[in-house]
Amino acid sequence: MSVLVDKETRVIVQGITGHQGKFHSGEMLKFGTKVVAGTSPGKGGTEVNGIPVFNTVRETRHLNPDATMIAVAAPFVKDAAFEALDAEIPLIYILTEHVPFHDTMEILYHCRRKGVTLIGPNGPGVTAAMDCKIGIMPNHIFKKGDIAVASRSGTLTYEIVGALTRNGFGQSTVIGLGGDPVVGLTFIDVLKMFENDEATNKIVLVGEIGGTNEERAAEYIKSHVSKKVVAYITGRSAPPGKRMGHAGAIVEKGMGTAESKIKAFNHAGVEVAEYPVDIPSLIK
Amino acid sequence: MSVLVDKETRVIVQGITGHQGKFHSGEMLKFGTKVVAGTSPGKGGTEVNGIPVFNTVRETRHLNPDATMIAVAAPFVKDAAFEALDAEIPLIYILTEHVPFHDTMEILYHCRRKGVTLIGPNGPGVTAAMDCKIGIMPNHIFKKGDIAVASRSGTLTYEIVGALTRNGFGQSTVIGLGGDPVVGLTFIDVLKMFENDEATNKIVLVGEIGGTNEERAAEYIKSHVSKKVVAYITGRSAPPGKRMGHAGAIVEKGMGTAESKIKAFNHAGVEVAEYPVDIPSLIK
Amino acid sequence: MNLYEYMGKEIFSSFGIPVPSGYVIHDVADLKPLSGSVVVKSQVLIGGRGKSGGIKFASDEAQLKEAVTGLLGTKIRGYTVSTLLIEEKINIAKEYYVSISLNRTERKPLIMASASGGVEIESVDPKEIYTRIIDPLTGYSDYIGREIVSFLGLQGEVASQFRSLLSKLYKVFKEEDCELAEINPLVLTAEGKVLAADAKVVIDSDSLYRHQKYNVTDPEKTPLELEAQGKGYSFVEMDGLIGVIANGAGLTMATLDALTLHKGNPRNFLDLGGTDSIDIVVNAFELVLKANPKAILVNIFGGVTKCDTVASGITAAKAKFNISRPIVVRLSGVREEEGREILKNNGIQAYSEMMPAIEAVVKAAGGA
Amino acid sequence: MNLYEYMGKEIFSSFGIPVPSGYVIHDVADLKPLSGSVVVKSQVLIGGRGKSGGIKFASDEAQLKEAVTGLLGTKIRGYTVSTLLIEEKINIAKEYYVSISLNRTERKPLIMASASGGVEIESVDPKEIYTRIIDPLTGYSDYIGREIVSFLGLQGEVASQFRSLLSKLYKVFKEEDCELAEINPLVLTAEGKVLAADAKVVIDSDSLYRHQKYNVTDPEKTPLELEAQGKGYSFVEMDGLIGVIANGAGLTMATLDALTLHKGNPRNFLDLGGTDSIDIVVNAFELVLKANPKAILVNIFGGVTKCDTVASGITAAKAKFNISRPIVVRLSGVREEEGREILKNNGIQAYSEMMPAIEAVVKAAGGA
Repeated sequence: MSVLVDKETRVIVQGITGHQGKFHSGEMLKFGTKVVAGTSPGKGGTEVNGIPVFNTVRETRHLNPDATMIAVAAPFVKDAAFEALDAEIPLIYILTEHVPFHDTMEILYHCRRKGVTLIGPNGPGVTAAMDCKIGIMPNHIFKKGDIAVASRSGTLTYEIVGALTRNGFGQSTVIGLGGDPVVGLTFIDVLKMFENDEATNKIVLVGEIGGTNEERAAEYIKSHVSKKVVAYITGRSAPPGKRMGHAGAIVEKGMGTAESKIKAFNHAGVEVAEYPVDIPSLIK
Repeated sequence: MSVLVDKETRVIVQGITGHQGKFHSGEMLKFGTKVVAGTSPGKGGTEVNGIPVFNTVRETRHLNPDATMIAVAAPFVKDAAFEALDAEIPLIYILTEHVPFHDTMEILYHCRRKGVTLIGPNGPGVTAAMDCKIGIMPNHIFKKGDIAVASRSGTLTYEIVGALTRNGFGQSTVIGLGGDPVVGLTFIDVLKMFENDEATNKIVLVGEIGGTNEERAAEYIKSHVSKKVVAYITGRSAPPGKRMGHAGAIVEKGMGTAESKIKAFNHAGVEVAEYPVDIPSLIK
Repeated sequence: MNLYEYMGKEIFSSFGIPVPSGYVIHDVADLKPLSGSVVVKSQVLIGGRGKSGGIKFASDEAQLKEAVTGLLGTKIRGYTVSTLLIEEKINIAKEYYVSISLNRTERKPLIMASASGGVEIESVDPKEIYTRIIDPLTGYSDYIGREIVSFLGLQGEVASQFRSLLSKLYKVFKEEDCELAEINPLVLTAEGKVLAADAKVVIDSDSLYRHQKYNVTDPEKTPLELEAQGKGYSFVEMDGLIGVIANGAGLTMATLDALTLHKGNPRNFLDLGGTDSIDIVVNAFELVLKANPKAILVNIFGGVTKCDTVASGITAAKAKFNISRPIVVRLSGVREEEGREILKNNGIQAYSEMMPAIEAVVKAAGGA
Repeated sequence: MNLYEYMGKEIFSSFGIPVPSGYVIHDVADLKPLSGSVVVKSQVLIGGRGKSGGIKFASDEAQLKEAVTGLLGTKIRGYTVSTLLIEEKINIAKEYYVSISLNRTERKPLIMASASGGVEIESVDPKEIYTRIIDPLTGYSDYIGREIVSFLGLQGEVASQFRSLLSKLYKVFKEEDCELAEINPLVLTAEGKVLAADAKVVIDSDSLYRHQKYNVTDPEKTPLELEAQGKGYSFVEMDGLIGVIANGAGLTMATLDALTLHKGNPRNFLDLGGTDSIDIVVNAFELVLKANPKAILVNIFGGVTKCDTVASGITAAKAKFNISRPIVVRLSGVREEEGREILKNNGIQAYSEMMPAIEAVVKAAGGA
């Protein structure tokens, strides 16, 4: 069993007829993901990449979805998430960027009370190599193995996973947490899962400036994580007060600097790579 | 261990300086309940019945309350309940009558998501004879024993508990669910507790017209309750469409009749008493 | 509290739900000049108004005057018509049904919709009705509207109007503390407009402190019930012979049930409530006496309401109203002995058990 | 998005939060006749406005005119004053601090209050600050206000005004999608009135689609950053020599970090985003060229953004802008070979690993 998703996970795509929904549902099928349905209001009865399209999530219930990928525009994300919650889908991944954080807060705490896992918004999703991919990570970079990766960024994750794969280090689960100031999963949430996951032996965390997620993770690792953890932190050179692409990647009033995070990890005995490509040599 | 409350339960009273708060906190003390604090905005630093009064629930935290009795006026109940929720008090009993049910719905589902038990509104509370009483039941009617009682009404509960006591049948726990259309606990909720409670051997349910709580309980008893259950249903003579005192006690469009409830209990093998005083002879 | 159609429509309109244009009159002198065909609707709180002749149409001034004078002051199923709603006649293309109500079993709001509008929803095949329990914490969200328009087979502009209306109806339900917010029929006009052609709104009476604009007398209540309500008692008139005063809704109902099973039918339900006061007992007697029962049963289980207070109230009432008809009293619980003593000194013997008191009062009223 | 004080106060006022009466001018001709002492406040989005002379007082027409002409058009810490808020002078009895903000660690709103207002909250002893994380689903409720007035030692009418204001401030925070809604100082006047004497409101830029009334140019952004923002790029100007174009915020930051560690300081941050388009690449080059770097590094990990598209964009840009300065390219991932082929045909050699590309561009820019 992997973390969160596996070979049997049945996935639907909300907003499957949009640009992102169409493209990535096709890529997920190629990866081997069981994409059982898509939704798009008013387009019920059609097909996308051979996947049946329904008007509402309720109409997909007979297909027993375990997870949904929400790929609708930002103003409609909250409604789509509530629709998924109402249909009791246990895992919600939000691909969409630029979701107002007040909406995300509401979604997150409604997910919490219903025991639903929220991934994202504004992240690349989750992949259990080579069994299931929900999200937008490139298919070709993965190799099955025992390293779990969690990251706050997208492309940088691919860079690091690619480097791991090229150096012979396969992955158990790769999770992109998302680049927003409020996202569903924290590093601590995923560390818990990785620590309990039999398929995982080592852990890579990819953090960035902004917030105190990494500092908290470092504290948690000290007392709760027995597996080897290495990290990479990006944003050392970022000027304070500037948002570096991600809404969440900003140093404010001296809070959330790369130095603080690197120091915290070092205190917790977690080696921090200087360059992304150094991760394979640290993890071995 | 009894259900919900016991000798060790530390209780606070929100609205302790009001008429109800003053009187019933005194009665609870006499019963032996550990009333550790009361609250009343602007009256912090005073005392009621020797119980220290604080301005806010937060200020009572050092006393580690396990339960609160809310005795404020209906318009302020929601705020008081949210205050108790925020302070993470695991049991909230609302004494107050006439709370708008939209407020109760909100309170109830916020309690649910935080794992907090809600009793009431508009009910007499809960008593674990002779260990702890939270609420307004008369002190003198109880006797310790193995019969659990759950009821939708107040005085009628006392009538039945009194009859049990006089006939030598002691009680483990007595719970008043409350007379409103939306209350915190259903008969099914308490049946689960009673079935798992080692101190309880037999169960008395006191239902009334309105809603389908009793019918659902009857279904549940068939498959989930091994202990002996007897019942009394009031409202056989109530004219349809009329609210009989309790906001929840009304037969609407043929729904919620006493006949339907008695029939359901009989189908589940639960004997239904004709008169409240018949309960002791049925339970033996 | 049931609201009149016109009040419901005023609320709908203030939340942006489209309703036919119209106005309310209490007198034929209030009529405004006619600008097209109208419908004249009696404002009564009972169903089947149309079948009972409470709704008329008019397309000229003479017809309108005739309709208004023909309706004002008449009785519909016993209720006098004192208010009329004069509304533009709309061109109905299709009638739908929508409602949001409290579902007591789930303790959550329930939304219902059907393409079979204009008839009682109970008569519609359940398969033709969309139903969904709404999570009160997430509330209504547009996906519910999308499910409904999908269920009803609506598309395009009409579907948008429906979704917008449904979202507003939920706001009405929540913000106005409704037990029920129903539109039947919800009309699609020939011009493609979606309109609330009727409004049935029931407000939770416990919430009235925050909605003081409503003040509707329940037409189902008798004058004595209204008087009792004004004095703060839970009181229901019934058609038997035995007046009942008890404390607590459950015990009072149980008392009525026991009387009925003993063929001593009760004249009323009266719950003293949880206040310990002599006056409350005296005023309760005044109400019950107005119902003119053959005998009166007082059934008290003393707790907050103490037995001696009730006993003092009984003797005070007996003196004040010079009561000669039989009064049977049962006292149990807090200060029972003191109460019994007070009554004994005034020539009333109080039972301590309920059943003997029931039997005694039935006998005293001349029953079985 | 940071709002000007006057905008924040307009929002406050629309939610019923009392603010001093006042008006906004852009020109001395907009001045209204004086009816009492006023304060003239420069509308700039930077702190320390008072200390920098951006706030003046006036009690007659001559002083007012002098203050206005003295402020309009001047620069405060580099930012030109083009807007003034003219406000009644209030009689300050006491200054407080209140704010509601997003706490990123808890991912919930945080409310703060202090009796030490009028100074930077960071300078106040934490023991003097009330703080509470708010559950976003229950939201603000009056008990929080009661805790705050209890903490601040307020009573009676002033406490009521505070509680009412706090509840409205939470509404502002939630309904206006704020990252921060801060009142510092919150003033208690000598007359016993509670007023928001300043307003610092930061709106989540991602929510602007539902708050189209706001349109504030971030004064901290350079002209080139504003141009990039208008074109939809995440772009930050820096003071190095090497232009950077990469895809993904994380990879772009990592690229800057790697350059810095190699003593080849970056000139900018530019994230191509996740759209696969030649034009986006060409326009990115246009922006970077305006920053006039010594060399340009393109670092691509191909996924949704494909390597061959980027390669075509690079060659198109090279031709269009006639670029002669060194361009170093790293391509990896989807359609890497095709991309390398396209570049090779245009005389550019693409690396497949990041570190050699970093070294090459640092060298090309004349660095270490």
